[in-house]
Formats: sequence, structure tokens, C-alpha cells
Amino acid sequence: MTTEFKKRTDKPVRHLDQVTIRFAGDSGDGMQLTGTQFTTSAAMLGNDVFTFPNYPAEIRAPQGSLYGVSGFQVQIGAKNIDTPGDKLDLLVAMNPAALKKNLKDLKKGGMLIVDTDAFNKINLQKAKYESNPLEDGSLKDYLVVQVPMTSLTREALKDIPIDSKSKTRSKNMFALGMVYFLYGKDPKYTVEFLRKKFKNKPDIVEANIKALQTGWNYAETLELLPAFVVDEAPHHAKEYKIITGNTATAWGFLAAAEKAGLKLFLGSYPITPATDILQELSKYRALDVIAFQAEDEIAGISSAIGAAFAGKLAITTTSGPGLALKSEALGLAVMLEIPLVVVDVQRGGPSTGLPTKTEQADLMQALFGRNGESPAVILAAKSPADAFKMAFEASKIALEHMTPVILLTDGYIGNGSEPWTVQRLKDLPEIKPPLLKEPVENWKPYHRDPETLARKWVIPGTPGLEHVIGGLEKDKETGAISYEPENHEYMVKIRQAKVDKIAGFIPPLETEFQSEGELLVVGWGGTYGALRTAVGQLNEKGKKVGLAHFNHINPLPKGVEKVFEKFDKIIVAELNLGQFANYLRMKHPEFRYEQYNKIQGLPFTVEELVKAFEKLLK
Amino acid sequence: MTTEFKKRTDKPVRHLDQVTIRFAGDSGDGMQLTGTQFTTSAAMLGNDVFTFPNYPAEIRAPQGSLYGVSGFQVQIGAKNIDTPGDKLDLLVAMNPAALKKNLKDLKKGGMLIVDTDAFNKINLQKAKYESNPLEDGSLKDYLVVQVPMTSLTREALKDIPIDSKSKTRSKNMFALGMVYFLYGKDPKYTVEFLRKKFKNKPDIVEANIKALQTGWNYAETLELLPAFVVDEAPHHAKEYKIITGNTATAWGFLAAAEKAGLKLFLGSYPITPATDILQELSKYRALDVIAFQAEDEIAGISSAIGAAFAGKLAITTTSGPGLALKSEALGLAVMLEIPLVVVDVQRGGPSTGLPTKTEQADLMQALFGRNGESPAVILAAKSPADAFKMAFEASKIALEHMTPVILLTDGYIGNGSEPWTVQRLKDLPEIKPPLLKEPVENWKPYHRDPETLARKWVIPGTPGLEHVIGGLEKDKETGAISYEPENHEYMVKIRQAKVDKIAGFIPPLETEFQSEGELLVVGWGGTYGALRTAVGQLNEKGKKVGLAHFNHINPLPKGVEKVFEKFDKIIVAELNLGQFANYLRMKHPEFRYEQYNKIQGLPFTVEELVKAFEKLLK
Amino acid sequence: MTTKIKYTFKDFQSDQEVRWCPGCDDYVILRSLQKALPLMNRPKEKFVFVSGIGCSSRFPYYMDNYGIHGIHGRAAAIATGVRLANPDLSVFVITGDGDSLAIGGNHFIHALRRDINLNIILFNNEIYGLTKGQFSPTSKIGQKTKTSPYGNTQPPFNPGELAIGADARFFARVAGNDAKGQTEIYVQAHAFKGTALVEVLQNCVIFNDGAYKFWTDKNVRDEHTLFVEHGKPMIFGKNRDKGLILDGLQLKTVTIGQNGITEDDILVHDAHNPDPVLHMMLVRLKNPLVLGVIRAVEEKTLEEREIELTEQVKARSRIKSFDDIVS
Amino acid sequence: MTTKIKYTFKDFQSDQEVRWCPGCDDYVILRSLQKALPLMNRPKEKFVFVSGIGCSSRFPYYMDNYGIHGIHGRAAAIATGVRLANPDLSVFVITGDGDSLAIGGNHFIHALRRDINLNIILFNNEIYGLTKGQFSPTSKIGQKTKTSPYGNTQPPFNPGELAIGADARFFARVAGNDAKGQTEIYVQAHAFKGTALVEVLQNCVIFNDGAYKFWTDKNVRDEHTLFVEHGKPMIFGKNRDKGLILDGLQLKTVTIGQNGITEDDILVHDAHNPDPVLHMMLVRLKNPLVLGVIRAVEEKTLEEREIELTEQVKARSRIKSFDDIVS
Ligand SMILES: Cc1ncc(C[n+]2csc(CCOP(=O)(O)OP(=O)(O)O)c2C)c(N)n1
Ligand SMILES: Cc1ncc(C[n+]2csc(CCOP(=O)(O)OP(=O)(O)O)c2C)c(N)n1
Ligand code: SF4
Ligand code: SF4
Ligand SMILES: [Mg+2]
Ligand SMILES: [Mg+2]
Repeated sequence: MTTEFKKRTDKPVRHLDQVTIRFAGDSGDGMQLTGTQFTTSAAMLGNDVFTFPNYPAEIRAPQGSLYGVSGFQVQIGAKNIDTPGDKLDLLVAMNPAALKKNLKDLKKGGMLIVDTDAFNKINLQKAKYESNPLEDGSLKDYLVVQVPMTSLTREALKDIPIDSKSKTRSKNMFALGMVYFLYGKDPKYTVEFLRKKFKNKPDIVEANIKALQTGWNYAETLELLPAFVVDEAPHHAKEYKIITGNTATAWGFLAAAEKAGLKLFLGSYPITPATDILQELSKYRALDVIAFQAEDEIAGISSAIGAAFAGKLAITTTSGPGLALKSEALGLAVMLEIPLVVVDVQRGGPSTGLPTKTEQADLMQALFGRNGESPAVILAAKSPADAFKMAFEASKIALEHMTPVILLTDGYIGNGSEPWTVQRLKDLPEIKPPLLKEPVENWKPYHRDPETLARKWVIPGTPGLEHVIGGLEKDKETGAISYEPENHEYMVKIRQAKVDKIAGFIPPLETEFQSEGELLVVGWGGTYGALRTAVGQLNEKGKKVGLAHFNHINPLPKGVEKVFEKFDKIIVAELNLGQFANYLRMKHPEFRYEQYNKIQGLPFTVEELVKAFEKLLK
Repeated sequence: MTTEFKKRTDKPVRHLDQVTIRFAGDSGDGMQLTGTQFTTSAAMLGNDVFTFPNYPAEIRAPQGSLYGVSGFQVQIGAKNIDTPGDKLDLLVAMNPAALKKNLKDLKKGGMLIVDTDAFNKINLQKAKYESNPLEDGSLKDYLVVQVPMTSLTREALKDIPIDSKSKTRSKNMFALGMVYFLYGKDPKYTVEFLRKKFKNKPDIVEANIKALQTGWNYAETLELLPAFVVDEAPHHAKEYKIITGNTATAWGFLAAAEKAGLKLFLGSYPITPATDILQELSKYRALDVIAFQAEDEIAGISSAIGAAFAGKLAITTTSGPGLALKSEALGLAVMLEIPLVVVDVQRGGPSTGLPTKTEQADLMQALFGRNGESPAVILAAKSPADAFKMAFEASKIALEHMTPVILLTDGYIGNGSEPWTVQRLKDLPEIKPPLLKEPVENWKPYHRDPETLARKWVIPGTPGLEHVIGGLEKDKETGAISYEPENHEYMVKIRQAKVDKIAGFIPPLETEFQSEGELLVVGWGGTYGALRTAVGQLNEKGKKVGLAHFNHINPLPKGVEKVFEKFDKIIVAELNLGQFANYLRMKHPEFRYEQYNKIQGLPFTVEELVKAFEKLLK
Repeated sequence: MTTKIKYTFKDFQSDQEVRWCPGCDDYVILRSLQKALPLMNRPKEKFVFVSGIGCSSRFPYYMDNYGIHGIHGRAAAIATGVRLANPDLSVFVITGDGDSLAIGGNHFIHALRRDINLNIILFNNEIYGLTKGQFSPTSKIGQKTKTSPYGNTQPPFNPGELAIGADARFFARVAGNDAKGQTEIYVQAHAFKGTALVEVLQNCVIFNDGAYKFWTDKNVRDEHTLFVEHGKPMIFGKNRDKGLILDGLQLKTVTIGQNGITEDDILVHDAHNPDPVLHMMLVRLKNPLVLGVIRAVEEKTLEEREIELTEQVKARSRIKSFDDIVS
Repeated sequence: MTTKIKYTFKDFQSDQEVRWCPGCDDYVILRSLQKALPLMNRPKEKFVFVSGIGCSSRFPYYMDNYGIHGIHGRAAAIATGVRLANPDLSVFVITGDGDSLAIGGNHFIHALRRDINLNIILFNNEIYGLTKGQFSPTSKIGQKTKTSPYGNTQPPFNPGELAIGADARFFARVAGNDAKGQTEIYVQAHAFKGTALVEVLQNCVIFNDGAYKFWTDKNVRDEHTLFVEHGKPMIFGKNRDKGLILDGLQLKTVTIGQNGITEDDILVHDAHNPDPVLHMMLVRLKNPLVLGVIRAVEEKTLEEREIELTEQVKARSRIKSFDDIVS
């Protein structure tokens, strides 16, 4: 079988800084795979990339239905890219439903590639089109490329001995071939991938590669196509992997455990969009990871508490409704003062809400969703790759400060992907849990380190240090039950102080772009990419706008006052009704905070942010 | 049997405005009953009263042990009384352990009555006394009345044919008799009570009455006793009952259900200090109350959600750890927009914490302990009697506005008691739930009333209005699942707006004592009595101090700005680390809030409050 | 109370588009239940469908009745509230193996213990469908799923066994592709006074296809399954020549006509026997797998006890109104 | 691994004052277990006691070992984490009927299903003790408690039956006042590989005094209970003249020496039979009530499956460190 791809003819090309592409089709059309392939190739060939998959809540919706549309968006860039892009330069729509759902995001003048074979009466009806958009002139604002993809693919594969369904299914490779040609990307990585993936099904390999080639060749014949090039990004790290935020989170824990000399224990219950972390960690038995799928979220966290007591790096992963269920047990972990990391991959709420959509509305729950004065450390990851760093850091804080830590990510960064610069153990900071392995004179279970206020971690099995801990208020030294009024006040305050002290162990707040000026944009967590891009654009326009983005929520990093007071105005932008803004009002009531909020299950677009911030500028 | 009590000789008496008394003894000594009897008599005889029981977490601790001490404190007054009193005028200590645990609360110069029979070596040891305090001069600051109560009681009952244990056990009536004499209170109500309670055990009745008389007579012989009188309180309501906050809460729901023309459903799981409400409501099968003891807290609230759907006034009762467990289901109730009342009788936290102690540290959990933007109405009761009003109001708001309401009380007011002015159904406001009983053209499940933004309540069984509701985001009209971005934002905001609108249906904020001045004291919930008393004392000293106490937390009542801006300083006093203060910073960032916080499992004392507030006054 | 109305299954179809994967047994279950409802002889507004979360739990949206799509695992608890609040409603709990046996296990066993009149339809596909393929408490040991890439290590529940251990009074099992059998069983479950549990062996074509092939495939199902009926001998097989006998404390398959075995030797099914021992043996059998109504023992239900007790208290109480409490 | 050390029960007493009500069976349980531990032949630092909330759950404070006093109902889940994390620890779950069968029911059945090596000691007093006397899931119908002033309407679980339904491999029952019987059984439970459940019929003197009088009172206990031992005939009675035989699918009490019955006719107890049918019959019996180790069927435990699978994966994996994943 030949895997030659004709070189693109050397006509003058347009160099672009970045391009945003979305592949959209039926759930069964393989759009996630197609998008991932394009992303990987672009990255391997030197672009920066950032992706945003968007799939329906239904597993396999009926073919052609509107709610069955699955999409995969990627932005590739010749410079640093922090978002999957707002508006599309290219939309590939495999059927009318995909067109209907996605057209609104295509730029005026943008390119639209459609599989005309799919625009039959039934599909148009299912997509609730009254007339065929390919014929009724409604697409006149776009550069429409009509391709009978299904029939071309089937024709090309007619001699390959696979069933008819498999042939039709290869049309996604046809589409991918076209897009590769269009952006001058060598399909070699996809060829490699197909060979590996279907190594026991040579006919399927052949069919897919053939479809890819056919698409590539077909694109060449379309003289109308301009030839685009997105050049290599200059600062592209030498060694990197494209990973989703969920994978990065899982890996961060793997690295932290090994760095701390501990084994990893995950107690979890599946829930969208956090399940991937459990699934990823289930693979690493070779590293002695125990990924325990419990009977529910409560058992997930409870087993993790047991494992932490028994000396593991213990974590539990979930999304909003699961975090609600874990509240009571999390309070126990606060009281026991044991290391524990809880990951909440936030999704649209309240209640079951919008399980497959993104939101930042669990912040208050993470901070305050427990009975009594029950402080936990709260961290938030900024991007898919940053999730690695924050999972590592969450583990480090939990272990070194003997405290539960909640790490907030969200569906957008959990499922989204970007290049992550490969880090090995030697590149990562030390983690030194305060283990006590031998009896020490006069030691008591609630003695504290004066620096961190952390107590010692004594693992069952250690002779001579037997002790019992529990959820009742405890004596400040021995940990025995105590109902003494003053002791209770002391303990409430010291648990708070222990968390507050962590501010001394994390980097102080810094701003990007400007350290003083007219407007400070404040954000936290997964909105970083959009905020950074928007603030960047404003600075390019000469505006004195700074960005303060928070990874550390509780405690806040030091230096907040010093940063905030240097700006005329402060706006807090977040994907909820203003939870972080309110938290800042509690912690720093001396400032006035404007808000920009969006609560649509979608990430910010750069455009809306720029518009919102400009309003505050003279 | 004679039940005559000799009149007190007519020597000159001291008239007191109020007196604080504590009965303390072993868990088995019947101190709760003794205190309750004294309280009832004082109230029936015209005093205002306020009680505070304080019992150990253990069921029956070993006799004589320190942690087995049970106490009952009551303040009686010739004027309005809002707290059980700070320091004791009289302490009755039935054994050394009771003395050891309670002496610190007795005023210098206060009276101490002890049962000398109990001050034997074993008991002194159990109470960890090195020497006998009755002999070592350590009680010289108090007026100590040493009475061999046990032997006097046994001697008096020697002819009554009951077992020896029962004789000894009657010594609490001896003590009560003494205290009745001391304060010139007629024991007739206790005599009545004993006759009724033991109506099938005439010997026991006789023994108890005899002990009471013996104590009374014994007190008379003690010439040293001054004769005190606490006169009738002038504004004492004609018809009242002394009830605990938990009973008042239960009754408020009973009244609300009947007023709304509905049956009451309680789904609950026992937990200290909320169990009493479940126990109280279990008694009213005659009113068709269903008090369903579920398998856990989650089933408690879930069954209540089901019952609300099916047309009941549905409630669930719990304390902090239970509220944590209910978080997820509470989010469902927010999403379904059904009426539901959740009662949290707060206790010391975090985690299991101090189950029998009081605290106000669940406020943030109540406000924010749910995933997503999940607004619920939050109310708080000010005192035992106020719990009736607030339970009624919580029901009214839930039913008329189709929303979950969380009612916060606490262990202090739940177990404490005071006179509640009897209210009958005719005295109470109407409750009109927005029931839809017949098909209406074009009706959709999420159509809203423009005034309240509440949707209609359609009960299963109603023909022609079949519909399904659920926890996924729903279309703003039909309630069908909707993943539309704009619809989600609309729904998040309208759920919030519905709750906010309730501010228009509740009384605006008012102050007590002063409407402008130097200092505004702000409080919420169960601290009302102490705050009111403290602010009253400051005003008596001529200070311009106002009190703004909140029953309504979310939404806040109208007029907060107008009240706050009239004062130079604002101090928020609460039994936590500053949760309401922080909430006010979010809602009214334009003001500066001082804080006074205590977190010892105990209510405020008036003394400490006065001191703290004076510091802020010039 | 009950108005007699002639319905057809269409009266129970809502206007919502059904959104399961093509080929999923859930479609069969939906249609079978929609066909069973007209046979139950109750006005449609008296039916309430309560579900949790899962593919199966989308069910209420497709019915034109009252319903709550609840939260994960809590359907039985919510339904308990509905039914206690109004014992005139016919309440169905629609749930999955994850929903009822993982997160909802506690409410599941307590509903069965209490014997409240609910009809629990358990869609057992031995997998988490909606979250895309993790093992469930009924998944087999060794089963490879997204969270057990090297094979599942947790031994499964047998739902019927668990139910009987929790003192279930009604248990039935039916194949997800057996429309007729389902309709019959749903009608019986509804008619049963008490908690009725129906386990449907539901094939998930996407994440666990073929889990029940051995029992539900057209070619073999007659040989590998036994559909029991109360009062009838336990006979199965394409030629109806096989049957069960009791051999000590073991059930044994015999062939009628061989070794002198006649139909009279075959055990006669007694679903109404309060003693669960034989029912326990039946639910544990793997070949033949026993389908049909295995156990149906009516007792006083929780609601009946409640109502009875309340009537007694009322009869002797002077309290008729809140005002009587305070007076 | 195991170091041989000679302990006495005193080595397992902590310095905390024991705070149960005088006369509570909990004292007997504490002492019996403290006496059993030296017989288990393990260093004391290897014992971990995990409890929930309740009177019973105060237990770990009184032991001089490692322990967690957890939250209500979650002891089995916490203990599962302890044991998965370190299979070299001997983990005891100390729990009550409310803790394990009400709020903790789900973790309870899942622990049994998974067959993880825990020793669950269930203090069944048929009441909520610590919260002062509400009915529990094992309280009898009609029982008057603080939350059932007119009598309980909810039928109880039989813990043994529920456990067997959840596929328990080890179940024992013992009287709360039988110190010797308890010590023996705790040693056997500990020696058992897998989840061992011991139901202790614990008398709560304050809120449910006399609940087990019929079986535990000195005068009658020999006649009303049968203490089974593996391999021994099921004989009981003061004169050891009564025994159990199987009559069809029913257990029947017979008198040895009457109607020609001899000791050889009496059923011999087989705790190791994997088939739970007879065990189910034994746990259901009320008179005589069956005590002792009723079921003890060792299989591969969850930890063993986990370790085995992990070893297999390790043997063929090139990943030895995080660095190998990213390389
Ligand atoms: C509190 C909570 N935890 C987890 C989830 C995620 N979740 C949704 S459905 C499901 C399992 C579904 O399995 P099953 O009940 O067997 O239903 P099926 O989809 O197989 O019909 C899970 C884990 C959730 N929605 N809520
Ligand atoms: C989440 C939560 N819910 C409820 C409680 C209150 N509570 C403590 S112990 C208990 C029941 C105790 O009964 P059981 O488990 O039988 O133990 P016993 O006291 O009888 O030994 C309850 C309801 C609690 N502590 N936490
Ligand atoms: S995932 Fe499985 S259970 Fe869910 S709809 Fe698809 S086939 Fe049915
Ligand atoms: S209340 Fe009952 S169970 Fe609890 S310690 Fe007292 S006697 Fe024992
Ligand atoms: Mg399933
Ligand atoms: Mg109990």
C-alpha cells in the first residue's frame, strides 16, 4: 500500500499567526479522533495548539439529530496560543445538523467544508432545516466547499475487502486529508497512528490511509483553495506532549507520589467530567497506584481518608454534585489533619445541571461547603498543562502541611488539551511529608511544627506510636476528646492558622502585562487563557491593563493589597455569578470590585472580554 | 397525705429584678426535671423566664464523674428576660463533681447549696479534688449552705414503702423545695405535676411531695436565709407556654401546614441537637403528620422532596453534619423549584465537633454549600419562642415562593426554653401556595408568577397537567431538558431573582434602642437575647448604641444601607469566626465591619459583650 | 376511586424525542411498560415515575405522566416520599445497576425492607452506560471496562440475592429483549401490594454488548432460561422437556422422559411461599437462569401499617387541630 | 512478617476512661476483644480499629492501638481504604445497628460483596443508643421508642440475612453477655481471610433493656439458642438433648432419644459450604436462635486479587517510574 502524499504545489502561501478549526459531525462520525489527529500533527510540526472538545450528553444520539452533534475545536498558532479560539476560520460539517449547530461560530468569510452526500431530505428534516442551506443562499457570507465526501470515500475504497459501514465511516479521514492539505501539514503522524491502532486489521489501516490520501488529493484539485501556512511557534518547548487537563492532573499526582516516596491511592466514583482522571490512573498498576472505584462518592473520599491514615498519598476526584456528597467526610479530614487532595472538575450547575458543560460555580462550595469552621486549602488550575503543576503542588501542600486540599479544575480544561512541556522527577521540587517513624519522648499526636503548624504523620504499623484520632473536638496536645470551651476556640483558630500560614510557602501574587495602570483584570482557574489573550490584545492597543490570575485561592497569596492598590479599577471576570469577587470582598474589603460574569456552560470568548474591559477604560 | 406548705414568715424581703439559678448534679440526679419544674412554677407565678440546659454527651456517665455532670440554668425576672443569665446568684451542687464544674460561674458572694452527704472521699476523688472544698476554705467568697440532703430526705421518707434507691432519688425534690422557699414560690404546680406524672404510683407521689415539703421546711429553719422576691413581670402575656426552641419549631410547622390546608411530612434522621423536632412531630399522628425516620439524612431530604412533589408541606430537620450530607439533594430542590424547609439546629463543628454544644458556624454552609449557583432562602430564629414564628414563616415562604428554605436555629435555643405566647390558627397570617388544580390553556411547568417569580405547584393526581421535572437544566418554559447557553444563564439568574424578590415580602430591617448613633451592634439568630440585654445595659448607661438583629439572611431585608449608614461604627457579633460579617462584606461592601467572635460551644455572656462593645465607644 | 379508562400505549408517550443509542434494550423496556400501563386500569395522572441518573433514568421524560428525574441513587428515597405522601398514586422507580446498587444501595435495601408499595424497575446492564463504560457492582470479575483496563477485581452482587437478603417480598427477572414477558411482569409488579423489584437483563450495545447472550440469544434462550409462573411446574427447553427438581438442598435439571422422570416429578413454582429459601435457590441458578416472577409474598405494606396506626391514634385522640395542642 | 509477642489484655487498654452506661454489654465486648487480641499473634501496632458514630463507636478510644473514630456510617468505607493501602494491617470495623444498617448500609453491603479482609463487629442493640433511644433498622415492629411513640411500623432487617444476600463469606452471631463465646469468635473472625461479620446481640440497658432476654437470660439461653461449630452436630439444650434436622426445606428441632432420634440424625454444621442456602436457613431461625460461626467460606479476597493483578501487570510493563510514562 502506498502512503505517498503528493507535495503541495509551490504556489504562494498565506502565512497566518493562528487558525481556528472545528470538525463537527454525528457522535458516530469520529470527530474527536479527527480533531485529535489534526492537533497532534500540527503540534508535532511545530505549532502551538489548544483544543476544546464539545460532545453531547447522550451516548449515541440517533444519527443526524441536532443534539447528537459532536464537535472538536482546535486553534493552532505560530505564536503562543492560550485558547481554542473564539470564531472559526474553518468549519468542517459532516451533516446538516452539524452545520445548523455550528455555523453561528464561523467567521464571516470563513471557509465551510460540507459533505454534500449528507444533505439529503431526511437529514435536513432531522436538523430542522426548512430548505437546503446549500441551495437557498443562506450561506452566501461564507466560502462554501461542497464535497460529496461519502461517495468519494466509498468509491476510493471499493476494492478493499471491508464491510460497507466501515467504508462509510472512513469519510472522517477524507475530511482530515483535505484539512491537512489545506494547511500544508504532513499526514505522516496520522499514518503512523493508524498503523499502530489497527495493527491487527490491515484492511482497516489501508482503508483509512486511502481515505486520507483521497481527501488530500481531492483538496489539491480544488484550485479555489488558497494555501495557508501557520508557521512553527518560536518558543515551542523541545520536548512536550499534548495532554488534556484531566490527564495532566493524573500525571501530576503520579509525579508527586513518587517524589514524596509514597504510593498513590485514589478513591473515586465516576462522574462527568472527572471520570477521565480515574480512568487514567487505573492504568498505572505498574506504579502500584491503587485506583479504587468505590460504591459512591462518600466511600470514595472515606476510603481515601483511610488510605491517608495508612500512609498513602490519598486523593479523590469528582465534580460538583460529588463534592457536595463529600462535604461531611471532608470535614472529618479537616478535623483529623491528614493529607488529602480532592479534585473537583467543575461542570454546569446547580444540581445535575449541565454535566458536559463548563462553569466555575463550585468555588463557594469548595471554600465553605462544610459544617462548622472547616478551613481547607483551595487551589485552581489555569489550563490543561497547568493542571499537572497544580496537582503536584496540591499534593505537596497536603503532605507537607497535613491538610486537605481542594483542587478546582473544570470541564473546559479537563477535556481541553495543549502542549505540556515534559517534566521528569528531577525537574520537580522535593516533597517532604512530616513522617514520624520512631517514638520520640513526650510526643503527642497533636503536637505541631512551629513553622507550618502541621502535626506529625504517624503511620499505623509504627511500633510505640499507637494513637486514635477522630471527628470530635480534640485536646490540643493529645488529640483525646475534649469538650473544653477554651480548647475548642484554640483548635478552631489553629486549624485556620495552619491554612493561613501556607501563604508563606507559595509565590506572592504577580501581575502580567502591567504592574500598575488603569485596569486590573482579576481571574482564577480555567479562564486564564481567554483572559490573558484579551488583556494581551488590549495592551497591544496601548491600554495599561494588568492581569492578576489566581492559582491559590485559600490562602490567597501574599501581596494582594500591593498589587491591587496600583490600579484605578479592578474587574473580576469569572464563569459564575461573582463568587471570587465576593470572596475578595471578604478578604480585601478595602477595594472596589467590578464584575464580568458569564454562566452559559461555555468558556469566555476573547472578543466578549475585550469588549467588557474596554467599557471600563476611558 | 398533706400537701400544705407553711407560708413564709413575713419578714422584710428583698425585691430583685432577676435571679439566675443553676441546678447541677449527676446525670442520674434529675437536674433537668428539677430545673424545668422551677421554671414552670416561676413562670406560672408571673415571672419571665429563660432556661439553658447543659448535659453531657454521654448517656449515663459513671456516678460522680466530672464528665457526667448535668446542669440546668434558669433566669427568672420581674421584667423582660432574654437570656438564661451570665453569672449565678444561686448554685445548687448535688455532688463534688457538680461543684467543681460549675463553681466558676457563681458570682462572688453568691449562694451555694450543697448536699454534704455527697462530699465523701470517693466522690471527691472522682471530682479530682485534692482536699474537701467544704473544709479547706476555698469557698470563702460564697455564701455556702451545707445541707445533708440525702440523709434528711431518706429520714423523711423512712415510712413510705418504696425501695431505698427511689428514696435517695427524691433528694432533687428536697433541693427544689428549698429553692421554692428561698424565692417564695408556691410549689403547687410541682405537686400537681407529680400527681399526674406518677398517677399509678401513689407511693412515689407521696415520697416526692414529702421530700419537697421537707426541703421547704428545712429552708425555713435556716434563719440565715434572706428572703428574696422576684416580682411578677408586668408585660407578661396572659396565655403562654414554656417551650423549648425545638418544640416551638415543631409547632410552627404544625400550624403552618394546617393554615395552608396541607398535611405535614417530615423526612428526617436523628442527630443531636435536632432529634427533638422529629420526636415531637412523631406524636401528632392525630393531625395526619407523617414523621418518617429515614435510613439516613440523604433519604430524609429525598423523601421530603418526593412528598413536596406529591403536595405536602415537606420538611427535613438536622444539624451541621447532616446538612452537609443533604447538600446535593438540596441542590435538586433548588432546581425543581419545589417548597421544602430544611432545619439546621447548629452545633459545635467542624465534623462531629461538639455535638451537645452550641455554635453559629453553619451559616456559610447553608448559604453556599451546594454545587453551582444554587440560591436558597435562609432564615434564623432568635430565641426559643421565636422558633415558632420562624418555622411558620419558613413554611409560608417555601410554599408561596416555591423554594427551599433553610431555617437555622442552634443547640442553645433548641434546648433552651422561654415563655411562648400561645397563638392559635386565627392569630396567624394566611398561607396561599400557588396550587394549580385544573388545566389552564398554554400552561407550562416553568411559567412564573410575575410578582413572586414562583412557578405553579401541580400535584400528581391532577388530570391533564402531567409533567416531569428533574435536576438537569431546564427550558425556561416547558421544563424540558435544555443545554442552550442563553437559557441556562436566564435560568440561573431567574432562580436568583426569585429568591431576591422575597425581600419585598418581609419586613424591612429595623433597629432597637437607637436608630442612629455611635455604634450599631449587628447579630443574627440565637444570640439575640444576649445582644439585646447587653445593648440595653449600654443604653441604660447613656450610650447611643443600636441593635440590628437579623431573622432574614437570604435575602437580607430591605433597608440595610439606610440603617447602617446612620451609625459611626458597626460591630457584628456571632458565635463563629465571622461568617455573617463576611456575608455582609459581600452584600454591603460599602460599610466597614468590626467583629466580635466567640467559638467555645457556649452562648455569649452579657458581660463579655458589654465589655467588647464599650471598647468601641469613646 | 379508580376511573376506568381505555388507554393505548400511545397515551403514555411524551412529546420528547427518545435519546438512547440505536439498538439499546431500553427501547424495548419503554415500549413494554407503555403497553403494560393500559392493562393496569388506572387514570394516567395517578402514575408517577421517579428515576435517578443514568441512561435508564432518562425514562420518565419519555412518559406522559408525572415524574421526577432525580439525582444519582436517590430515586427509591424520593419515591418513598411520594408514596407515603399519597398512597393513591402508582409509583414506579426507574433505575440502573449503578444507580440502585452502587450509589443508591442503601435506599434500595431499605425500600425492600420497608415493603412500601413501589415498583422498582432495575435496568441491569452490568455497566455504567451514561458515564461511558465503567464497571458496576454487577459487572463480572475480570470484565474489562474503562476503569478496569486489566479486568475487574470486585465480585458482583446478584440483585435477586441481595433483594431477598433485604427481605424483598416481590422479585422478578426478565430479559431486556423480551417485550411480551416484560409487559406481563410489569402488570404483576403493579398489582403486587408492597415493594416489587423487577430486574431487567438489559443489553447495553455500546459498552457491554452481549453480556446476556448466553441467556437471551434467540437460538439458546429456551435451553438456558426457565420462565417460572406461580402454580406451574418449572419446565423449560425448546421442547419443554426439561425441568427442575430438588436434590437435597440443590436444584437439579432433569429431562422429562429420561430416567423415568415425568412432569409430575418437576417442582411446582410457589411464588407466594413466605419462606425465601427456595426463591433464593432459584435466583442463584445460572443455568437455567430463572426468569419470571420468582417471589411474590404479600404482607401488610408500610403504608398500610402507617394508615392503620394513624387511624387508631386518631380514634382515641382529642387533638383535631393545632389549636387543640395549645389549648 | 509477624513478630511473636506475648501480650495480655492489659496491653490493649488505653488510658482513656471508659464512658458507657453502667451495665451496658459494651463493656463485655470490649473486654472480650481485648482478651482475644493476644491470641491473634500480631504486634499491637498492626491493629487498626475504625469506627463510625454511636455508643459502640467510642470503642477505638479504649484500645491502645491505631484507630479512627470516623463519621456516622462510614467506618467500613474508611477501613476499606486502610486495608487496601496496607494489607499487612489487621483492620477491625466497630459499628452499631444504626451506624452500619441505617446510614452506613451501603458501605456495609459493599464491603461484604468485595470480600476485603476486614473484621466487622456489629453491636446490634436494636436501638440508637447515643442519640438516646430512637428505633433502628433492626428494631421490632411495634417497638415503642422516642421516634415511634405509638410503635414502630418498619419491618426490621435480619443482619445475617442481609449479609448473606450481599454475598458475605463469614457471618457469626454471639450474645453480648457471652464473654467466652465472643473471644473465641473474634479470634476466628480475625483468622478468616475476607470480610468477617460478627453480629453481637448487645443489650442496651437504658433504651432497650431486655431485647434479647428470651435468648440470653441465664435460665433459658441453653434452651433457646444453639451455638454451632464447624464439623459438629447442631445440638443444644441444657441437657444437650435437642438438635436440628432438615425436614424438606425447613429446619426442625428434635429431641435426641425421642421418636428414635439419635445424635447421628442431627445435622452436622458445615460453615465452609460455599452454597449459602443452609446458612440462610440457620440465620433465619428464631428458636433456637443460632449463634457461633454460621458461615466461613474463604475465597480469594479483594486485596489478593488486586495484588495478583498488579504483579501480573508489573511483570510485563516497562513502566517503573513516572519518568517512564513521559519518555
Ligand atoms: C452524585 C453523582 N455521582 C455520579 C454521577 C455520574 N453518573 C451518572 S449516571 C452514572 C452511572 C450510571 O450507571 P447505571 O445506573 O448503571 O445506569 P445506565 O447508564 O447503565 O443505565 C454515574 C456514575 C452523577 N450524575 N451524580
Ligand atoms: C451524619 C450524622 N447523622 C446522625 C448522627 C447522629 N447519630 C449519632 S450515633 C447515631 C445512631 C447510633 O446508633 P447505633 O449505630 O445503633 O449505635 P449505638 O449508639 O446504639 O451503639 C446517630 C443517629 C451523626 N452523628 N452524624
Ligand atoms: S450507552 Fe448503553 S445503556 Fe446507554 S443508551 Fe447506549 S446502549 Fe443503552
Ligand atoms: S445508651 Fe445503651 S448502648 Fe449506649 S452506653 Fe448506654 S446502655 Fe450502652
Ligand atoms: Mg447500568
Ligand atoms: Mg444501636
